[in-house]
Amino acid sequence: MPRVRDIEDGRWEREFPLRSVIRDDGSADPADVALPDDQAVDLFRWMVLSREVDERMVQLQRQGRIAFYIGAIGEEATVLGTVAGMEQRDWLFPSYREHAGALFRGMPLVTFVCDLLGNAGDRMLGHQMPCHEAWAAGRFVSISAPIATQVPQAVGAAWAARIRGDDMVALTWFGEGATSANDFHTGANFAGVHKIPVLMVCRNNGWAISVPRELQTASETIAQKAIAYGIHGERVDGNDLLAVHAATRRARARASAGQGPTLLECVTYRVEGHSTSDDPRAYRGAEEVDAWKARDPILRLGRYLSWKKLVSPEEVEGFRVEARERVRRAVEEAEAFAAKPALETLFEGVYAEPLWQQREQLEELRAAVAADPRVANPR
Amino acid sequence: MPRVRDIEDGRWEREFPLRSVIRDDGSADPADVALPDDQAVDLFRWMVLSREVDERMVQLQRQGRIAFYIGAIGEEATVLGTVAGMEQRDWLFPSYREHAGALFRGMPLVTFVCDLLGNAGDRMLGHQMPCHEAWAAGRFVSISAPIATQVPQAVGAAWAARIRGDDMVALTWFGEGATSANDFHTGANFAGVHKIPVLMVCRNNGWAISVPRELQTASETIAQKAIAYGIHGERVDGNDLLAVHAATRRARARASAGQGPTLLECVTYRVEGHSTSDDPRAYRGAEEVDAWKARDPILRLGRYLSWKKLVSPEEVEGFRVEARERVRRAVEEAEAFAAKPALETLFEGVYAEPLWQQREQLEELRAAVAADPRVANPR
Amino acid sequence: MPTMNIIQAVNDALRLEMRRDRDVVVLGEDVGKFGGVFRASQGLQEEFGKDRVIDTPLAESGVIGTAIGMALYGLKPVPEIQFADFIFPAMDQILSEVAKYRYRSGGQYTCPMVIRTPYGGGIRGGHYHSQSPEAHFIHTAGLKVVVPSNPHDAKGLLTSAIRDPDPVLFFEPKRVYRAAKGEVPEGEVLVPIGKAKVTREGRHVTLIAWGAMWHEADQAAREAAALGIEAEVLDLRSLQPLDVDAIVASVLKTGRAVVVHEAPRTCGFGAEIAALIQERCFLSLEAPVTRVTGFDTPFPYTLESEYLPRAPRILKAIREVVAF
Amino acid sequence: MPTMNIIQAVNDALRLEMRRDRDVVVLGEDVGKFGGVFRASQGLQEEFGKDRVIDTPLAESGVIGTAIGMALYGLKPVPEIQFADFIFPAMDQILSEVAKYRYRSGGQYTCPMVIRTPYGGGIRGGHYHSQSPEAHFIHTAGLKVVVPSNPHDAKGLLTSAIRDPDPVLFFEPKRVYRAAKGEVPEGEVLVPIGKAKVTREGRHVTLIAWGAMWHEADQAAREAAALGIEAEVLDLRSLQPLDVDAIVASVLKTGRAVVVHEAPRTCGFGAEIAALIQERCFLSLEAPVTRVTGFDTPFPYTLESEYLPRAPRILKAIREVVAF
Ligand SMILES: Cc1ncc(C[n+]2csc(CCOP(=O)(O)OP(=O)(O)O)c2C)c(N)n1
Ligand SMILES: Cc1ncc(C[n+]2csc(CCOP(=O)(O)OP(=O)(O)O)c2C)c(N)n1
Ligand SMILES: [Mg+2]
Ligand SMILES: [Mg+2]
Repeated sequence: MPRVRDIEDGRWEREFPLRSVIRDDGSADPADVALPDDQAVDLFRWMVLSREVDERMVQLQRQGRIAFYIGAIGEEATVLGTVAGMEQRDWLFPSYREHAGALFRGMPLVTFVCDLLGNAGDRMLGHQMPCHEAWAAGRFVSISAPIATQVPQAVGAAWAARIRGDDMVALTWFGEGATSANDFHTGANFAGVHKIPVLMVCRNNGWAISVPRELQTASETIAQKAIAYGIHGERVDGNDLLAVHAATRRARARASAGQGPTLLECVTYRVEGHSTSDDPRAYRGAEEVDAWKARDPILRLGRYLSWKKLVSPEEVEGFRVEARERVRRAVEEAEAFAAKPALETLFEGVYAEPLWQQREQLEELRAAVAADPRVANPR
Repeated sequence: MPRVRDIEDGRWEREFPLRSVIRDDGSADPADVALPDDQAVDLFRWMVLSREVDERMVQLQRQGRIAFYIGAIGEEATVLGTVAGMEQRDWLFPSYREHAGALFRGMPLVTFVCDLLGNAGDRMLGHQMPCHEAWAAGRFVSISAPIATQVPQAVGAAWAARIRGDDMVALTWFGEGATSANDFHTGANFAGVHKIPVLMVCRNNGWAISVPRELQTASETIAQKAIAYGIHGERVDGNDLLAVHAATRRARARASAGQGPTLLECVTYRVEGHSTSDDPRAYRGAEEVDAWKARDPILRLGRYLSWKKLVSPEEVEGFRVEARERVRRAVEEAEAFAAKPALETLFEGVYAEPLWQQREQLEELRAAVAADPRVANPR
Repeated sequence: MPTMNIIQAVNDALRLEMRRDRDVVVLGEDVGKFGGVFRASQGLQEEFGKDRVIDTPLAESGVIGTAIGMALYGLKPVPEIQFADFIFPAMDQILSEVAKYRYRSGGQYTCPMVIRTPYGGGIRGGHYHSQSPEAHFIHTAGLKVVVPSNPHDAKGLLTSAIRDPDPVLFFEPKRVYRAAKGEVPEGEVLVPIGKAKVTREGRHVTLIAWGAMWHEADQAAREAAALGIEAEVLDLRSLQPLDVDAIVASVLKTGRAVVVHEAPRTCGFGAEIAALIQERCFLSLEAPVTRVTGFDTPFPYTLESEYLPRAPRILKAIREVVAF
Repeated sequence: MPTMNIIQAVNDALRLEMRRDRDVVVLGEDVGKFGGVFRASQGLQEEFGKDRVIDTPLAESGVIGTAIGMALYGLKPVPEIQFADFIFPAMDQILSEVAKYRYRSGGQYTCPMVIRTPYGGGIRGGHYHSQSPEAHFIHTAGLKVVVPSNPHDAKGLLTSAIRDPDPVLFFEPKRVYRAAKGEVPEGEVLVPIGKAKVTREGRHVTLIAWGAMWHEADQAAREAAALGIEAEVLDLRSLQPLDVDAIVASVLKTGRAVVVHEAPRTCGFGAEIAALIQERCFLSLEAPVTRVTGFDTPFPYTLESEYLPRAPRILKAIREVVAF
């Protein structure tokens, strides 16, 4: 795994060792394995689905059927290992790659695709760009673009739960780039002072668009940033689902027991471009990417499952086919909705009830559309 | 010295030991002493002056002759030890208690008092509230009220100097409360990534208005926050001028040699209220204050000077009398200026040249004053 | 009926709402043990405990950021920003998050809260303790903006704001925090958000003001009366939603309007009001809508009397508008 | 003369100014090796090195905060904010610091810089990649605000901005980043800040626009011409300082004005322009100044064509104003 330039001879890497469970050959020390076999298989299927979704959506974007996509290829173990390690009642504060978390929490795939299309079936009423979904029924909080804003929000939600006496631990995901942002700092600091039951998961995927991790921070690990806030920090192999899941369980238990927040660094890699708008060849070489592709988290868990004889290669292929079919059907169903939500949705949800401006402006817009249909058509 | 609640059995206090030089009885290990005797005496006189200024200005405020004052009583060793440890060409980015730094860098005392009065002699043209001075001739940068904004600015100035090839190390002061602010975080992080020659001095004086240090951050020391940024951190007894000065010299040398920034925590205490607007009895007890008064930095250096037989009690008294007289004269001279700067100064310095708005509005104001003199008089 | 000043009225409203609704929590810098630097939350931590009256670390973005999470979860946070001038570190959380949660989630999430903050000049605070940043928030769809001018409205509007389903910026006029005294009923007081108040009737010109400047407008109106000019005075109270009907009704009657605010003129809320009036009362206007405002400079220190749009400048504008 | 699009023109201006003045440095997220997500700084790091074209960590407050320090020391920083929507984390550094340094230090310190940022909608970016936050900065004394609509002005205004003694917010219309092409002289091009351009003469109504919306106004003017309405079109180019004389001269001639902008209507810059026009052209106005703007909602995703004040809506307003 590429190392960052050390500032103190790897001291902090030793203090925050990179924990993993699955060895390269797929074997694991049974003492390290806490995840029941059926769950391991289940999460493998989720990872396969996540990958299928991401790949297909990028295709749709290339075909001009959706405008934008940002996914988690290569980071599936980090996303699914963490979400699966939490309780259903726990709230999730995503950044923008954790769509698998929304699906895991019950967002229908077709609803997700409608969001990407921003069409009449979009739960977000076409208000947000693709990949900024919310799914309240699954306590998957609304995705925002401004980096790291969700971190203090997760702290606040967990705080509220504690005030109410609820055993709820909030989880928030963010990238290593986000640790440079203001809100990572305040979130972690507030959580530390008040021992808030929150799990701060850093997907350290090596890059923030074109900015490599060593231009993001001089700290040798992300986990050591916990020291600044008097909170617990840990570093885990983010491509090892068993390791991520175990670390999440530990952190959740700590939080729930009143021992405060954890900063969990999951070391992983953004295998693709930042998003469909990006071309990573402009700033990084193929060797690095290839090295990481060999460490693919799905292959990794797959090797474990076959080492444990839990799935056969045919079954794996079956999962893939099944996932592909689910995605195909979801796209088909989603594309059957009208391309646009109704005109009045433009003004819905600004306030609980529209103010006079919104009402007047809707009338103004209706009149404009009536006068000239080009108002509703992009050039 | 009151300890904060430890989170890991004092581990970080041991990693970042509180360095001091002057023992309680005034003695010091000669091996620890780097400051020449004449400079020690000189800095003692500066500390006495600083104290006299602060005490007198608080009096003036109570008498209604100035509207507001915020000083550094009890924190003189931190302010003067650091500024004296820098080179004259180094830039200073103050918070709002380091007036002694401005004076040390050559701001005339009368100019300082004019600033407090906001009168016709005010170098800031009456634009800023008291204690927000700037003194460019001494590279003492303009004081701002919003907390911690100066931190990334100091980093930027030091960066600029390095780009130009100048051996300039920027120093910035801030309180421990400021370490919670966004700009502390970004400043330290940028400095770390780019190894900027900057010295970040935290005056950890235990309180941020009414908020005690343990409600500010759960980190056991402030110095350990350096770990989050991969930079050097150090902790020093902020009431021990020799210790502060030595730490500053070390940090400056590191920075100047390209070894990057230092976060220097000076452990001290805000003996008085936050400012003349504050009444600390509402939130803290007298015992704590008394304990710290016994650790007064001026007494401390005084004991050292007398242990070393550098000054007699009479000389100390002489310094005080002399300082008092300087302050008295400065106030007298300052109060001789007209109470208000000219009307047009209201519009000066918004832009390099006034835009049409400022010109029109000045005319509008002149007309209004002409029409009704009450325009220029508060009720 | 007890007599209160604005701080007492705010304190009273907070206390009553906290008693009424366990979900109401107060957070901010120095608000707990100390009771706030202006003492608006005095005694609340004693009564409601540290869980509900929270001293936070020094970071406005954290105050608002955590308040959002609390609100999402179902609490009703009332964060305090110590001075309105210090709201800018929280700007991203307010403009990008608080204002947009309901919209961007298609109504699935919402984070109603009341951001209380003292604003305005006249206390010798210089430009970091005197600003009036309301225009930034009025320009941001999704936020409501409320400014009381007196203790009764402070209590009634704050109570309404706490019960409002939308996020509210609640600007408190610190210049008259203690000076504006008045009778305030004990127990529940509700003043609806979105309704201006005609505090003085007149037929020659409409004065539009809010907060501390309402007092100046009122003073100017009294002085104008002595000159035979009958000014109608509107205390807007709520800037967003704006009571445009009240403004239009008055201007249709008087044909003239003077808007007063402390913030710099350019792109201040006075511009919006002027734009609205000329859009809606065009044929009834007898003179341009005139703005008496802070100047286009940072808020000064020494010359703040000159800077503030006080009664003498308002009176001058009234006379010019009437003579137009 | 070479033909360029706006990105190329910006790149050209940066390159020439960096060659001319060693103190000019560029910093921001992704601006270095990658050359910026819109590629406006492409090739600059190769030519000028990592010391002068700096990839920063992900923190806008740090980008602006360190740029301030550089400017204080004497460099001329040109920080980039990747999208104008992400300027809010830097709001405190911009409004409290950049805007006030000269004033608060009595002219001892100043931090001129050019904050470049792509703004505006029409690229399917939703509300975090489409906003037009200019009003916040126009409302803040101490800042200049410039918005080019075409490659020539982009080069000429950016060059002027870099040489300006005051801090400048330089908003680039990303919707026409590549679509707006035109001839741009090689070598130095200077367009003065503070001067609007009459891009089309007319006598029935004045259209006031800037940036991407200038193209819509121009289109509407062409369509109006076909209906016999002669619209005069002003490309403001500089919003602060505003060329109020050019606006007044045109409106005194036409008696009618339509202002177009993408930002939400309430408290947008259109309000200020309307207020100024009615203050200065009161007796010449034949109809209310009319605003065709974004609506008072967050910027939407799917219905952005409906939201944006494009030519058809402008044309409708022109017809209504002329028929008033
Ligand atoms: C405040 C803000 N600034 C800039 C951006 C543009 N931006 C989007 S993602 C990104 C990089 C994020 O990197 P990281 O946090 O490591 O997350 P990753 O994309 O690698 O998952 C940037 C700069 C933004 N969304 N918000
Ligand atoms: C952004 C911001 N928020 C709040 C304040 C109000 N305020 C002024 S000083 C202060 C406490 C600062 O404490 P600390 O950083 O420890 O410095 P000290 O006063 O102890 O030297 C606060 C909250 C401010 N000036 N700026
Ligand atoms: Mg990353
Ligand atoms: Mg302190």
